Amino acid sequence: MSGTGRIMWTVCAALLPGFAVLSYYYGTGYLWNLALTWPLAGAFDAAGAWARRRPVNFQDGSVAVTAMILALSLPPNVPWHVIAVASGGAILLARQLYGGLGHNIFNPAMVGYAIVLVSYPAALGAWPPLLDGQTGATALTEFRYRDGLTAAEAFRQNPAFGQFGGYGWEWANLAFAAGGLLLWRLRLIAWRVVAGFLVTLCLLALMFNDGGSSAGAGGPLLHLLSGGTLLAACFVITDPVTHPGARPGQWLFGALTAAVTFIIRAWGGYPDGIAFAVLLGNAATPLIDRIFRQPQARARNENPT
Amino acid sequence: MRTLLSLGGISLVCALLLAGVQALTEEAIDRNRTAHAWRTAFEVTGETFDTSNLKWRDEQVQLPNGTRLKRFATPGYAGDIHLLAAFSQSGQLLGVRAIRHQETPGLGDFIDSGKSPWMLRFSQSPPLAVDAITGATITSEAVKRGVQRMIEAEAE
Amino acid sequence: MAELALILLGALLINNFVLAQFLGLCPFMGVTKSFAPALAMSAATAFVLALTAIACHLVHHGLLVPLGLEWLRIIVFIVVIAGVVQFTELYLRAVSPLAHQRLGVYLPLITTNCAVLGVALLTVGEGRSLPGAVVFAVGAAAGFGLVLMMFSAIRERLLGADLPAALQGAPIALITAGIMSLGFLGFFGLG
Amino acid sequence: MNATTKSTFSRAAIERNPAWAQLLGLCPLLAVSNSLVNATGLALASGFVMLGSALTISALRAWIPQVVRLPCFVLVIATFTTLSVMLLEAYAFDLYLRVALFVQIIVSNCMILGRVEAFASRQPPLPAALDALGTAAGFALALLALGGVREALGQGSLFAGMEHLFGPTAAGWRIDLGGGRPLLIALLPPGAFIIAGLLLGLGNALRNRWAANSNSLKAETE
Repeated sequence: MSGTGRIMWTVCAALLPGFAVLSYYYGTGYLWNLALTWPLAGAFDAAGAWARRRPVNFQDGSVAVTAMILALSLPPNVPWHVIAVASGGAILLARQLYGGLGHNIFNPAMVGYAIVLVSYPAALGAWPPLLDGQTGATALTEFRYRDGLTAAEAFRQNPAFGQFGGYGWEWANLAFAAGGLLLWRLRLIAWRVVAGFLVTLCLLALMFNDGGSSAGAGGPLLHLLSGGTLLAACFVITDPVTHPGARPGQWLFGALTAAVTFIIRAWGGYPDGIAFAVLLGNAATPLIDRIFRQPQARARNENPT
Repeated sequence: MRTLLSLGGISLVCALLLAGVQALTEEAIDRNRTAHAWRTAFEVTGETFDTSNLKWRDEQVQLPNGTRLKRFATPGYAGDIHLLAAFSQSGQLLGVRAIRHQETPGLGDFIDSGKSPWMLRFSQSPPLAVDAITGATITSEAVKRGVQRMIEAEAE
Repeated sequence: MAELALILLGALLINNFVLAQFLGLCPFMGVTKSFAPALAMSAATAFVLALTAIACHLVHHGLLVPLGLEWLRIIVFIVVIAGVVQFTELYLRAVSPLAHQRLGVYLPLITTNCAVLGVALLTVGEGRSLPGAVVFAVGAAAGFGLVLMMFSAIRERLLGADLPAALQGAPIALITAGIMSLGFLGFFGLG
Repeated sequence: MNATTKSTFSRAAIERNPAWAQLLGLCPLLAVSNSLVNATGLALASGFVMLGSALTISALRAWIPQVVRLPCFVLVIATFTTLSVMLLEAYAFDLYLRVALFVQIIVSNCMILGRVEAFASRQPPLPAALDALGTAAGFALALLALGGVREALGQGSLFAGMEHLFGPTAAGWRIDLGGGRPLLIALLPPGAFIIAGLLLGLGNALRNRWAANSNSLKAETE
């Protein structure tokens, strides 16, 4: 098995704890997502490679990573046409059109996710309730619109918030963090990207935390442990082709992505801005590389670390 | 000299052309602009009326036939949703429309009366009894609460 | 102050001129094949944008409105823009021949850059104050430059990619611009 | 129609298609192509400005001094742009509201200035008019292709809202494509860029294949 293949399948394995936790809370919904994204993404990839007259390569595992991240980003049990559009956008548009593995400018999973997020906002906002009597919305959405309650009151009144970042979501995010730690121990991800992202997100949440008033944007723990924060931090922005190569560039990239995420979460029109933030960070990466004099050859490197 | 003359000549031709068409279309354009500014008001009251003597004061305006128009902003999911409501002389709510908003594209569309009949329900039932739109609970609740507050303010 | 900050952010990010409002696409596609011209074009456009926004604002409120000639705005603004471009060129030549050499080719192109006319028309149409107009123009120019530089760096990188033959050049550039624009869509509803 | 007039028209409309072959006028093309009615409105307005300016400049070409020709061209184009703005605002106000900014910036559409400078200022009115019509038709073709795809994908319909342009009888022109799951992104800015890029790529692929076929045919016959 090639170097890339070993890395990618390790990444898939590192996603499993998070997958298990989310399935514990939501039942088979995520399994359904995965059962559709995986074959669809594989089929799209094969079709794209065939049309470009390039060899089809399933062993390298990169399509599997994209399919898994996509399945975990979408709400559980999402309708099949949403999954089809998301997989098509991810694999055909963001991956095959750009020349396949290693040449993509944008993270494929996030391109697919952002396309369905703006195309089918209702389906993407429909989360099944975790607890009896709760509406189906994520903690970030609930918190954003708590109608005049202070942060402390909102947490006391609504058990969906859990302890810090959303009932169930706290554990899912911690499980993703565990997977990220594993990848870090194996030296498969650039830790500066993750650190830049998490530190900036915390700092911004602290700076704009007004003690939890009714208009505040929420404290660091809420932002770290809710929504897709740690999934994105450990598995999405660490995609080595789409983040800068030089060390200062990696810090800057992480900080930039976190800043956009926080701006959209605190003041924007979408509940979680991570997908958009990642796309903007990816778009800035070649410029950041230019500024920090990273050699152009990196994109063609076989071993993505 | 010749350069200046021809430049002047061309300018003159253009100016004459423009002035002519301007004179021809001025009236129609004026009429369209006024009608546009009052379009929502005409829609919500179901009639067109002479707008030349009307002035908004404290976000309210009284029409010649006694109907009162009220503007009100309610915090939606993304920024304020600006509403326009019409009340009859006896304080009865005649109808509500959204003037402008920044709700998520696709998700918040239903508050535009041109795209969905949802806003029309407020003239038939009490605002808090109107069903929320699935998937866009926040926007619907914001509008419902906004209408409720306008009715409460009207009752005082 | 907060209002001005909002205008700046709005022009820079939320309604980014190139990616959300579709203005200035000719230079966006035309001069971004490599980084250096993109940088030069950004600088030249930013300078002209700020000057024309002020000039058009003054002409509109000082001349056209009192005379009741608002319907002549398109002609008057395009003349003002051509004048500002000409003035910039003369000034640059006198003050810094080096800068003139670098930016000279791009200056005439700015006259037909619809972003410049767009800024003037939008400022006047939304009835901004003079400080508001200046801040709006600065935000638009910064947003234009930022996007131009990001885009040219991406296009340089795409040269090394194994692209399908039919997509090389303009098609993949448009698709890339689309995905960037998708990212900017996240700012929708801010403020 | 004789051969030269036909070739003047078709060369301007197809071979030198302003939008596809030369990437001119992209701003209004992408901005106003979210539905067929908007696309038609802008195509008509651009065609009006293109034709009016070309005819005027061609008729006045003997009196336009070489040194000030560009300011003169811009003046004429700006005049016709203002005229089209006035006419739209007076007689198609709903459409005007949706495309206002982009009708006003027709004046800085380099497609028009370019054709006027390269062709109309050197030719008598008849060929100038044909070239202008061809250019306008080519631009309209691009606008309608993009507008049709975006409306079909994003709204699941074709020809919706034509009554804003052609009066109440046109309300019945609407075709519903069904499906019921419109892809909203096609109507938003990212969709405009991506679909334009894909259509352009498709055009390139077809042209490449056609060129390859005719080459191999030639090789076989030789």
